[in-house]
Amino acid sequence: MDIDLARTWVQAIAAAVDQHKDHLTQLDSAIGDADHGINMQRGFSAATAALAGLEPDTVGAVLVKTGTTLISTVGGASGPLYGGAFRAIGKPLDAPTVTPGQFAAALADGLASVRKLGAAAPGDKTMIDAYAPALAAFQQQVDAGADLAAAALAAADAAENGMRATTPMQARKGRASYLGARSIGHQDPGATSTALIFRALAETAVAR
Amino acid sequence: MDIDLARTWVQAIAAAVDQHKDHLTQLDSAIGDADHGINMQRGFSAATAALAGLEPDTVGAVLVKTGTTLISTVGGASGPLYGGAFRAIGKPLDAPTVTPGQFAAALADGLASVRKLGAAAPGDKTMIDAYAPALAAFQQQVDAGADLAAAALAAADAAENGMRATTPMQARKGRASYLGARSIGHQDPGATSTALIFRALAETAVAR
Amino acid sequence: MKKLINAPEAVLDEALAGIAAAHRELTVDAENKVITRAGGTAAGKVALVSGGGSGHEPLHGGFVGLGMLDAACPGEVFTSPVPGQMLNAAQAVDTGAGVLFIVKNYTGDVLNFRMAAELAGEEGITVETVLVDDDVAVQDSTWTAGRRGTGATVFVEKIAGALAEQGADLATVAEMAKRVNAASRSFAVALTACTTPASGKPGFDLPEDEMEVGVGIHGEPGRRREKLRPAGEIVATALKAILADQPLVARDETIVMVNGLGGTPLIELYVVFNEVAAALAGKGVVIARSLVGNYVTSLDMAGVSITVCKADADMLSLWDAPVNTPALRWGV
Amino acid sequence: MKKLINAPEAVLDEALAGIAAAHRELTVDAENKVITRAGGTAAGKVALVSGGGSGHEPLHGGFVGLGMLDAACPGEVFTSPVPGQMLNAAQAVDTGAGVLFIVKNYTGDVLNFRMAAELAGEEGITVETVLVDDDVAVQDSTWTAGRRGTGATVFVEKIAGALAEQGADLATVAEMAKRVNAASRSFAVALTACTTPASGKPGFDLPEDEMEVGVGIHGEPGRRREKLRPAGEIVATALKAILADQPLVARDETIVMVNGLGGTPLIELYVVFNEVAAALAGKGVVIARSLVGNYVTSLDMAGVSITVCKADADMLSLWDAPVNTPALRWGV
Ligand SMILES: Nc1ncnc2c1ncn2[C@@H]1O[C@H](COP(=O)(O)OP(=O)(O)O)[C@@H](O)[C@H]1O
Ligand SMILES: Nc1ncnc2c1ncn2[C@@H]1O[C@H](COP(=O)(O)OP(=O)(O)O)[C@@H](O)[C@H]1O
Ligand SMILES: [Mg+2]
Ligand SMILES: [Mg+2]
Ligand SMILES: [Mg+2]
Ligand SMILES: [Mg+2]
Repeated sequence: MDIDLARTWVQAIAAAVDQHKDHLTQLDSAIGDADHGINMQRGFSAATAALAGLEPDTVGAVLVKTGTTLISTVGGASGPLYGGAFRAIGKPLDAPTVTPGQFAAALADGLASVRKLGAAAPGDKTMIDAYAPALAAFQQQVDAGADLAAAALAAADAAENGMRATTPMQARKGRASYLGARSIGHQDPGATSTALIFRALAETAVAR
Repeated sequence: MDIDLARTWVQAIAAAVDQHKDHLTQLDSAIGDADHGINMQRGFSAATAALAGLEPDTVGAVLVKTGTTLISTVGGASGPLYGGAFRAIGKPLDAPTVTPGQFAAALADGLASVRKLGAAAPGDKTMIDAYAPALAAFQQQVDAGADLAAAALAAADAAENGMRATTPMQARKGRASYLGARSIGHQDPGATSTALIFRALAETAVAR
Repeated sequence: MKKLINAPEAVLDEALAGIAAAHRELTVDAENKVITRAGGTAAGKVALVSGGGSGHEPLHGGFVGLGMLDAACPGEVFTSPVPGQMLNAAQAVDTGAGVLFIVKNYTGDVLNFRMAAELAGEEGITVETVLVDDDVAVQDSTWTAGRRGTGATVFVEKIAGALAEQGADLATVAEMAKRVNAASRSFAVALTACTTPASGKPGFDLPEDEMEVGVGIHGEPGRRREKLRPAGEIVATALKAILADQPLVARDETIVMVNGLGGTPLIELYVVFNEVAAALAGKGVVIARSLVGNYVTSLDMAGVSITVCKADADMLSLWDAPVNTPALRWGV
Repeated sequence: MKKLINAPEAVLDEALAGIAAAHRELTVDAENKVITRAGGTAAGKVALVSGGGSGHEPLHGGFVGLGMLDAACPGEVFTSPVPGQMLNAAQAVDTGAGVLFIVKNYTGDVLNFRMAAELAGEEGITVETVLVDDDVAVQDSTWTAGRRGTGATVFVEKIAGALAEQGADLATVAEMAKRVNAASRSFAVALTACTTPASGKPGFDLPEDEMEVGVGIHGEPGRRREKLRPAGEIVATALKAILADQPLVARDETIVMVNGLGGTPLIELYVVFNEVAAALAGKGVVIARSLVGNYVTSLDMAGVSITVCKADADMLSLWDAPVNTPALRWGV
């Protein structure tokens, strides 16, 4: 992972969010307040704009800037959660290039940030249910000696599986929890955007 | 026309209004404010209730009481117009029995009351467009020597023709006038209730 | 039909009971359906009475109180109250100084209030009547019953009410009420029809991309149907009609009301007000005072009415005078 | 979607411009999206800051003014504002006496206000936070994010705001805010879904004869769907849930709000209030103060929320203290 790849990743997330905005909103409409698509779009378009004006020295600088921008533009639950995650991912990556192993550790810091802030656990029907399996798959590939692209592909697949697995869950955190048993049968919007983020990483890395 | 027939007439109007309430409301919904059915029902059910407690000495007493009750219960445009009309019809009929000729003159007083109060003319798409031809037909029959039943039958037919003739008219008075040319193509609710009133008269007289 | 009611025929009585329970500063005569100030009308004060069909809340009951109305008589939904009710209201509040009837120009209201004025006269009550007819969507011609009375009612009641509170006599109060009406113009559009409890069905069907332009406040269709347009264009249409009838030039002072018809979120009313403010500012016209909110509604209709009053110094100072009613309150 | 707007993405900015144009007693920082009192906060006064997603108007901007909030930060529609915005608000109104953040209990609001409190602390501003969580439709269990904050926000802002105006210190104001929240319970039903400008579609489909029971204020479905019932039965359901959680006995004094969700005519709210008043009177519970109207809305949603606060003498006297905001005004 290097500075340019990090930037391209964020741009790819922004493009994916643009494309899937209505889907995210529709999912959030079923068990939330119908704003997840526009929240993500507002945040990531602001992030790419912020990055355009930045001459970063490190991978971390790109990702911290992304996180800070998300925090200051998204609002809602996803703003602090994703913003905090990107800041946590970026913080240890203070070099122009980082290894897949370093990146895996950073991704783990990101998940820790989400869990700390949101106090949610796997199975609560949140973004964590996509993030946690994605991280595990990424780590496993890296441990097995895979490169970034291979690890990211495995992570994206795992995130999408995790995302789909949220459908039968009953939400315990966030807005969907207010629906009680009626949250069952709907895919979580945040888990869906997390899957987009890992898919964007995989596509960016593979294209390289 | 005698006291009992007058009372039966008012009861027959109340029954007709009950039956056609939704139709009147629907007509008023298209070019007005969707209350003509309930207005008429409120008024005539109050009138029959008021008559139930009355021991009238004259035909006029029945009809004046009906008019007064309409004025004090209907509201809207139709309340004062019909109320004033029934009071005007009743006023000259201060006998227990009146001739068809006396009744025709009284009906003319009723129309005059409507015209004076509402300042509408034939062709303005109001109750007058049913009332005026009904009165003319009634008068003509009476002039030709017909009895009440025959005159009332002719009046009811004429009222219904007049009612139907309001459809192509553009309203110039009342609420429908606000629609301008868009009032064209709809039958006037007040002309429709006037036709019910004359039909009730005919049926009451024929049943006798 | 979806309504938070028990039965269509009980709505008015129960709403009146709710008003009585919610507002101790008001007295509700449930039998006669008359709302008055709990404290009564001050000795010697000219009394203001208004009324009309229900379904326009807070109009009229919400404007009873210090500095505005002395009594309101609500009719059935969209139906003028009856003369006896108006007479009751006049009798309840007349102090001998006379009563001003504030009547929106609809055939039903006009006829019933005219009868009530006659009855009141027979009872020795001096009555003056002001007809409110501010809606420029309807031309005043032999082809109509004249312009409808809509939003300007609030302006007339507020300003004439303040003058009455200051001790002006009936003729003076009535004249001011007429001046306010003459200086006011309104125009409204609807995005949806409304549903009366008794009919249970929307008054008209409106496709998802269309609006009714030039509607009144009784759920009737408007003057024409058009494609839904952005707020800025809707405001331009409304102001064009208003200004064609009442030209305004730079430095003219106005009172402006952007009024929701019942089903429009307040955030949209602010968007509309922003457009009105920008458009009038572009002509140098001053919005000296304003109201944004639901004041003269049409049940659950989504839509907006815009009322502009070209206000002189007297009107502005009377506007600022204390008012203490459920729906309008300041300076007290 | 039918809305009186220009473009979905422009709604918030334009509504803020409209608020600025309509209310000279407020100052709107358009860039930072912060609404404050035009006169600023009095020296030494504890400042109250609230905020949350837009679409709930008049909440929160309509409650900025003497005796209530010092600043409001509106987020995008149904989206919490961002920490920077809250920090801006705190900086704009802190007099050194500290700032109370009044936060409705939603994950987004909680997280963003928590970050803002940290940022404010770094800037040397003392911040206390009160979480409003009054909605008894949601149980506070490990299965939820806790109860939602809804109508009680108005009670907390009014009563704590009055105390701050009297010169109480931050700890005292915060404690009173928490007491008011602890004494308040709400329950809401929806007859229709609402439509956000950005999504353009109703949040859910509801058959003509059904209602959503136990909804919040963000257009989400409720706890369950039921056949539409008469107002009296709906009120019984709501009060049962409220009283199960906060028992009330004869002679208890309460402040009651019957709040429209945006698309409900005021006449229906009075019908509902009448039922609430009758039901509480049946238990001997006293409605000492009340509000009936649109205070905490959910865009164009038709429906009602009922909030009951078991009020002590302090709360009642603070309730009566002067308040001068666009949406709540008395005693001034
Ligand atoms: N406590 C939490 N921990 C982790 N993720 C959460 C939490 N609460 C909510 N989320 C995620 O946030 C998503 C909703 O984001 P968004 O719609 O942007 O915010 P909001 O719920 O404030 O409208 C949910 O689908 C869920 O995945
Ligand atoms: N000026 C008038 N003269 C005669 N009839 C009128 C006049 N204005 C209205 N009407 C009649 O009244 C009818 C409407 O009555 P109704 O719906 O009960 O009253 P409102 O129009 O006040 O709601 C119209 O259909 C019309 O026939
Ligand atoms: Mg959401
Ligand atoms: Mg009608
Ligand atoms: Mg009517
Ligand atoms: Mg949200």
